[in-house]
Amino acid sequence: MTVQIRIILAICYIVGAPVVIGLLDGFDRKLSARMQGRRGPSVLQPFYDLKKLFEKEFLSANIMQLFMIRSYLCFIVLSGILFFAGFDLLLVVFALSTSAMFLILASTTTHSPFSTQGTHRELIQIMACEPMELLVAVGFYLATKPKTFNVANIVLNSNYSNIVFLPGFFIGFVFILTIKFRKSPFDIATSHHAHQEVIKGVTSEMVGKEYAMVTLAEWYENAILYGIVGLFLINKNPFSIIGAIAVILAVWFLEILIDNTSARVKWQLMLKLAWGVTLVAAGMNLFLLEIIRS
Amino acid sequence: MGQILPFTRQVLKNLFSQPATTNYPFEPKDYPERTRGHIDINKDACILCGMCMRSCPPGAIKVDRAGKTWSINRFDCIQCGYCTEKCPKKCLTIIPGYQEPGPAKFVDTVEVPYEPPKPAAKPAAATTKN
Amino acid sequence: MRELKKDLYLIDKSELLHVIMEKKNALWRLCQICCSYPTLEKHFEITYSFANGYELANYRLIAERDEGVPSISRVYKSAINYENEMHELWGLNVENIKVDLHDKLYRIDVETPFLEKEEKEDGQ
Amino acid sequence: MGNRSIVPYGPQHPVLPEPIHLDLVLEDETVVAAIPSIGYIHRGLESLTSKKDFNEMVYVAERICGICSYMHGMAYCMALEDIMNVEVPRRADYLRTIWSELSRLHSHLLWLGLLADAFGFESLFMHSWRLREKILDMFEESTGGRVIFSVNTIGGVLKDMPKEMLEGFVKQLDEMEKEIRETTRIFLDDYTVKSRLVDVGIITGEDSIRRGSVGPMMRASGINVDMRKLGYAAYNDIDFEVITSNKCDSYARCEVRIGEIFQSIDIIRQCVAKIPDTEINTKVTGMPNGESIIRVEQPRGEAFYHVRANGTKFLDRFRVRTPTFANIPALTQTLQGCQYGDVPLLILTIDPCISCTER
Amino acid sequence: METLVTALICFPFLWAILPACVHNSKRRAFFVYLGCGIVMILSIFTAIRWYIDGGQTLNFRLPFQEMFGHIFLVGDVLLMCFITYLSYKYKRLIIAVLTIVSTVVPTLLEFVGPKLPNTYTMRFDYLTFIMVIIIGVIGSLIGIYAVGYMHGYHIHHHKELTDRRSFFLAMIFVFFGAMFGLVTSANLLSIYFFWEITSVTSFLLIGYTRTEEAITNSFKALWMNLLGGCGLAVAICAGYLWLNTVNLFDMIRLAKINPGDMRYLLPIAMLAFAALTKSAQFPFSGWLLGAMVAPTPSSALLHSATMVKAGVYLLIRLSTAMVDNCVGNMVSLIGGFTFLAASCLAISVTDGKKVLAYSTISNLGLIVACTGCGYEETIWAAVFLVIFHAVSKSMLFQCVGAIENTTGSRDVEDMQGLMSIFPKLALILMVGIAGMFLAPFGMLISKWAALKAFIDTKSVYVSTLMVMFICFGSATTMFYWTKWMAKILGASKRPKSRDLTKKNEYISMFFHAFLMVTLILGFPWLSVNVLKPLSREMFGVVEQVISRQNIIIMIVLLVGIFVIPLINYLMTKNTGYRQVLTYMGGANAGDNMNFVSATGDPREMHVANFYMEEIMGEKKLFTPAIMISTFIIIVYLIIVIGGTLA
Amino acid sequence: MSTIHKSPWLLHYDGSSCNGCDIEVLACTTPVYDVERFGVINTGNPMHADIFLITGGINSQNESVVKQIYDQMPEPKVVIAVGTCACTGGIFKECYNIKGGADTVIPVDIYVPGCAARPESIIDGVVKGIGLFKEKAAALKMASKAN
Ligand code: SF4
Ligand code: SF4
Ligand code: SF4
Ligand code: SF4
Ligand code: SF4
Ligand code: SF4
Ligand code: SF4
Ligand code: SF4
Repeated sequence: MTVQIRIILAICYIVGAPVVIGLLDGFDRKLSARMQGRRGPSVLQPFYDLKKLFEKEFLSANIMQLFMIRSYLCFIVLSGILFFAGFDLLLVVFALSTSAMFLILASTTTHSPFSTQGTHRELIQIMACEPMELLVAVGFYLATKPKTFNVANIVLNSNYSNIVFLPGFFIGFVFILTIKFRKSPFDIATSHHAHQEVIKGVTSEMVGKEYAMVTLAEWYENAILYGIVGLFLINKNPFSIIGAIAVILAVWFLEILIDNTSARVKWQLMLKLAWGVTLVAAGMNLFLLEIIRS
Repeated sequence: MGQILPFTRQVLKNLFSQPATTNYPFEPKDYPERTRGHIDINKDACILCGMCMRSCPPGAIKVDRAGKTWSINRFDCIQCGYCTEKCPKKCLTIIPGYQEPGPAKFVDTVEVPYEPPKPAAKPAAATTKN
Repeated sequence: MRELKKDLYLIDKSELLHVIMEKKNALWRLCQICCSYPTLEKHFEITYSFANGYELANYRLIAERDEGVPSISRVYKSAINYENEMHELWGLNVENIKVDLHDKLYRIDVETPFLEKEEKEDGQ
Repeated sequence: MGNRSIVPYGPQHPVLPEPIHLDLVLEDETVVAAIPSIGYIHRGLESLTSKKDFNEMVYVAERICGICSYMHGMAYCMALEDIMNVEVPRRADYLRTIWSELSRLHSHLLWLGLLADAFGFESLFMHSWRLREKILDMFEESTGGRVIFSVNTIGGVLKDMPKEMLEGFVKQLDEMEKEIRETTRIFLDDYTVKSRLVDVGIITGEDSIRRGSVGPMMRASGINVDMRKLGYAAYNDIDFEVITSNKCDSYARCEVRIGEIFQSIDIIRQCVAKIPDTEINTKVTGMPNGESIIRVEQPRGEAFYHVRANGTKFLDRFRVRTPTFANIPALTQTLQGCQYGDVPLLILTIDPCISCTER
Repeated sequence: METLVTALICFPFLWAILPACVHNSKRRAFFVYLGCGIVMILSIFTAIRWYIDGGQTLNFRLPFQEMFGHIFLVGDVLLMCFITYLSYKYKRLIIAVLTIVSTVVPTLLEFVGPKLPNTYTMRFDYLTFIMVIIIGVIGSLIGIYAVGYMHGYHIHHHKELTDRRSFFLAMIFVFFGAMFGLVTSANLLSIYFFWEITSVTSFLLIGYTRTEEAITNSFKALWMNLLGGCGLAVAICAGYLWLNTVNLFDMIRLAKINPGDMRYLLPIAMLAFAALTKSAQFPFSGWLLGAMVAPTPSSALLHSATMVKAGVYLLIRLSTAMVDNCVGNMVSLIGGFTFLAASCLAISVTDGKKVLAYSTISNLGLIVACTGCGYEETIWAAVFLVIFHAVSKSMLFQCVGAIENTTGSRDVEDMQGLMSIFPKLALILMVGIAGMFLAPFGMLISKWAALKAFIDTKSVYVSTLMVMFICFGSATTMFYWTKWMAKILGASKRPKSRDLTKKNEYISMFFHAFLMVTLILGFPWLSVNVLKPLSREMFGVVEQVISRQNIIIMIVLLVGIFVIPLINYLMTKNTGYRQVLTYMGGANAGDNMNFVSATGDPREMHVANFYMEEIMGEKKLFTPAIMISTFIIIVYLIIVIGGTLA
Repeated sequence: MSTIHKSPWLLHYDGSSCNGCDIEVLACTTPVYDVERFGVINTGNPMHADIFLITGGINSQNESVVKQIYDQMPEPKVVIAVGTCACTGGIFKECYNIKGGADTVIPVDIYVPGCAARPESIIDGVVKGIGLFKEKAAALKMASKAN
């Protein structure tokens, strides 16, 4: 893959991700509303919200928060670029967890009861998801020939969609996506719908542009996650992109459906389920794959 | 244990049927006839006895016998309808259509044409909201 | 219906704890404690209501303005709120409430608003 | 202080539409101690007796609480009718029963919705409230108000419901019953919901008596007490069984309330079938003099009215002990050792009515 | 070179006499500084000298080798007597049995056993090079720190304890000597001698305060380490009986050329077993945790530069003999399991030093797992981890010690808002923590390589299990570090107060921080110029472990993690904003720290971290972890011993 | 062009209402009324809110709470007093512990009368409140430029 292509892909990501994910979010809200028997807001609502947040007065309990959040955003974008420009998948996962740390630090600087409580839940969520994220990278490494973590090579070297080898990983990954997207039943740290005992969790103390940046960062992150979902489908045949988009949309719809049909569970159960599914689905798949590949 | 996602059916049904949302405020709402919206006065029948003023629980009504006005603070009225019960002339009614929200509280005043000793004179101009 | 008319017993302070213990041991539920300061009588009337199933029993204690009454909060925990309320709103002196909130139950500005009301009317 | 957190909870908190405050001591997310405090809505409305006459107090009583407002008004009127020895016409009794049960229906649906909101099931919340809107429409059609009705008066009720309206209601309720059954099934069967309700906030029957709890809170601990069995209004003519559960946890409380929803529908049906054709109120004259205690079963449990009149138009004492007030000690107990995420849920399982608690 | 190495080993032993004899604290401090300085310079000089000379593997014999041989022998026996005396005094007879068995048998064999060929006894290669630098630099920094720390320890905080600082400081020097000896020896007999010295010294350091707890814990350390010593002794015996060599490298070579033969594998397994005890892997983690009772410098010493490093050093040596065989599998599994279990356990503790202890165990677990796998990538990762771990752990211990001396508590919960009370200490702590686990810093780079290598491991079971261990272990590691960092950065409850930390403590800590940053920035250089030759030396092949592209990414991330926050900080520093109270549901009592409580009075708010006692608590996990790991070890040892006998 | 009028997030606080108005506020978010059509989100956090919906009157204990929540909301913001209680104290205004409507502690922009205020009323109030945002946002911009 040439440097030019990588640069173009990176720029596409920087510009395109917020637009696409914002729109998906808008449709998500519309769809959720319809599932609840309501009309719901305009599909452009997420953009209105974002713009408004940038325009609000900036108040804060601790100015340190702002630079942490900006760093969070920068790191997410950086990991996204690494992913979409086709670099090392494992490093993308590591970079993502580094960025998550900035979010955590940002939310604790204020020492507010709710954001700190939310932070700890966020940490638990990260702990619940991280094994699966790393395993996905492992899965792709094993599935491609020659073995590689490199996203570009994963795409260019595979004749089939990797999902053929990685069904367990796919199931596990979709499962933790519910946590990553902060959807019910695992919206324990920050909830987009319904009300939360920790108010707005990590974002409780983030006002105006801070909150907007976190939202934006979340969009960028979601783009990466959807990208990984797509990676399960994409192979060197360009038509597989259509399949990837279809699967991404299916996963998106599934997440909305789950969000609307379940109660928020407690973190103990979340941890148990997330790790359980990771162990069973991804673990079995990993074991079989190693047997096949060795 | 319990079932996994049993609500799915209902949710999907909602998704593919008309939402329950009314189109208010773009379409006006039809209120049932009994709706207790606001107090209306038939100023011609009022005798300025002040019964309504004395009975109103939050004290929303002011009756000024000398100035011959009957006034109501609509931001005070709780639409209980007690005044309509108490009014000896049954000139107060409670009808659908609520007081519109606004940036300031105000008092609606009605000049009552009632002349205590003599027969009623010409009704003065009255301002009633709604 | 018309429950008060048949089951109201007047007791005095020394009997109170005895009655309470009896009720507690028979697993009666404390329904309420009501304090009032009737305009005519000018003393506190403290009514303790207990229920067992559908039965109701009311015990009334009469106390003068500055007289204290014993707390039953050590027998019935739920009495804490009632007793604090009586103290805060009426200024009735309840001795030894298990959790004495010192007039911070409702945190109102007015002191003993209910008694004040009676006083004012006295003056008229 | 080690690894214990001490945090405030409320008074302003999105899962608590009503202000209540708790000091929580947490270990991780396990509640080690919870001290509730009230007073954010205290108005002191019992003292209004010195400013409003006993007739106006009907409207004050209704506004003790916007959810069971009807029953507050009714209980107050019943207390004065008791003092003044007024015989209420039978039709008024039936109408009161119908409105009471509709109130219970709307209150329980509302509660289900809020419960769903507390455990983060937004679409279930929306769905419950959508069902509830239909009950509110019935209220509006019959009384002119959605939450505050002002139809009670000492001596009866102010508005009648014509036959067609009553039958229309029954028909609507018949239709709704199926939908409600579908919805409540989710509360009882869904895995995620059960993970939040089962074995959370256990209080035994004896404890619930010791702590003086009332209503569904008590019945979910296996205690068979329902004030409607005292036979006020038209309940002495109605055939119904008290609903109880022995599980003692949040799930049981949910179960009891769901059972009561269907029971209410049934009671309304019976009332409509039996309602006699008489006057709807009697004229009341004179001043009240005497004392009365009235206990009625509100959606949240037994409300206790104690009214003392002295022969003037101003009452001596008007005392309301609301169900929530009685349930708070039990709440404090269930909060011990629960999870932080269960706090809003447990507050909700007593179906709190802070506004009437603090009056 | 021979002379230098000899000096390196002997000097600290001899210098130890000075602080032991001098009781004037000023003068003693001077001697310690001087000694540390000399050790540091000597070690660096030796290492650089060797590197400049071309970095060839040097095999040599010490001057006066015969004499040293006798010293070792006598030393062994003396140590044995000393330990036997102690075990008699404190009625712990099992220890006497262990020491007697493990000393007497090899000694006898030395006299009566076959005469062995007279080969080299010392070796200096890239691994030695790295170890010497780590011990020399980090160790002597700890020594410098110890002077200031022990002053504060006795003068301000623990007045009740007898002041045995002379002894303490002397022991530190003994430690250096033993470690230098250990990493340069090729002969198992001398390794055994130095090994026992570290065991005994650590025993003495742990028991320093002579409290009930200290004594119990020091004996725990002693018996576990002696058990390891037994392993070493068995290896020596095997050397005498079958292999006709007690040279470590010969043994490794023999095991490599006879892959299926359990007889050659047995000594390797025994050495690995010894190394596992020393590097505090489960089930032998108890001693390192118990070591926390000792004053901080000794914890720092045990955890970072010495003691535990002896174990992993040996394992790295052995790794080429453990590739894809059952010993390797045992070591990987124990390491991987320890990585996961210890990081879970670290979640549930509040004591700062204990968190560090668990994290040491956990990190060593990762290193051990890497060595057990024995691939090029894993060795690359293991050495990196050793380096980063030594620096950051030493820094962390020193910092926590300084915090404890200053604030009176080392509880993580009491570090709330440290950033605004003691910014300097907090900064050091942050750098140390970041060094332990953050992305572009050492740990994750190594984790990347380790993960890659584990996937490629031959045994499917081991590979799957190891990948799982690493994935879950990283998640739990993230959890306990991040929550600690978050605590430091939170708003402070207390006003700024006086920092009691001594200047020399700061010198040491800042130097560490500086080292850390240099290491990070210099890591590509390190990789090319030190680690590549190292793997050439061990594997004979040179392959790019980590691609150029990934190196670039890592550098980008690396620069990013410094630069992005800095730029952002500068950009946002002057943002206009309205200061508000933090959100407490409207219950703030006028400031950010208190809220209006249920009784209407202000009450101090406190938000504690999560410890998950019910899931990850020591009570819940420790015993099962011990049982599982014991089971793994026993199964594999049975396989090896059974294979040998069969 | 500011978009605040397209995404007004609201915060609801129950002063000392009887709950009648509260449940009507809640009812506004539910399917039949669905204020989310206007982009309204019922957030629980003053830091994120644009519209402060207050129901019920002010008493001595919630006075500081209301004030603090108001202060924690970033500009531009709109306060809507919902229900007769919040407008004037309503039926409770003679109670000893009621100081009056919401305007006794914070400036109120829109009064929504009614006991209980109907959802339609509340929607109207919110829509009117949204109308105020444009001016407020412009004024804020002017003020920040002036600095
Ligand atoms: S109620 Fe009758 S008597 Fe009283 S003022 Fe009115 S008209 Fe006169
Ligand atoms: S309806 Fe009630 S509040 Fe309104 S004016 Fe009449 S009596 Fe007064
Ligand atoms: S409206 Fe009725 S009660 Fe009021 S002053 Fe007029 S006549 Fe009298
Ligand atoms: S959780 Fe329910 S009651 Fe609370 S703010 Fe949200 S919608 Fe209102
Ligand atoms: S407890 Fe009931 S009345 Fe109170 S806020 Fe919640 S839903 Fe409303
Ligand atoms: S608890 Fe009180 S206020 Fe609430 S519904 Fe019941 S009676 Fe009404
Ligand atoms: S508990 Fe709350 S909602 Fe229920 S009646 Fe009382 S004040 Fe109203
Ligand atoms: S205005 Fe009426 S319904 Fe609203 S809170 Fe006040 S009394 Fe209740």
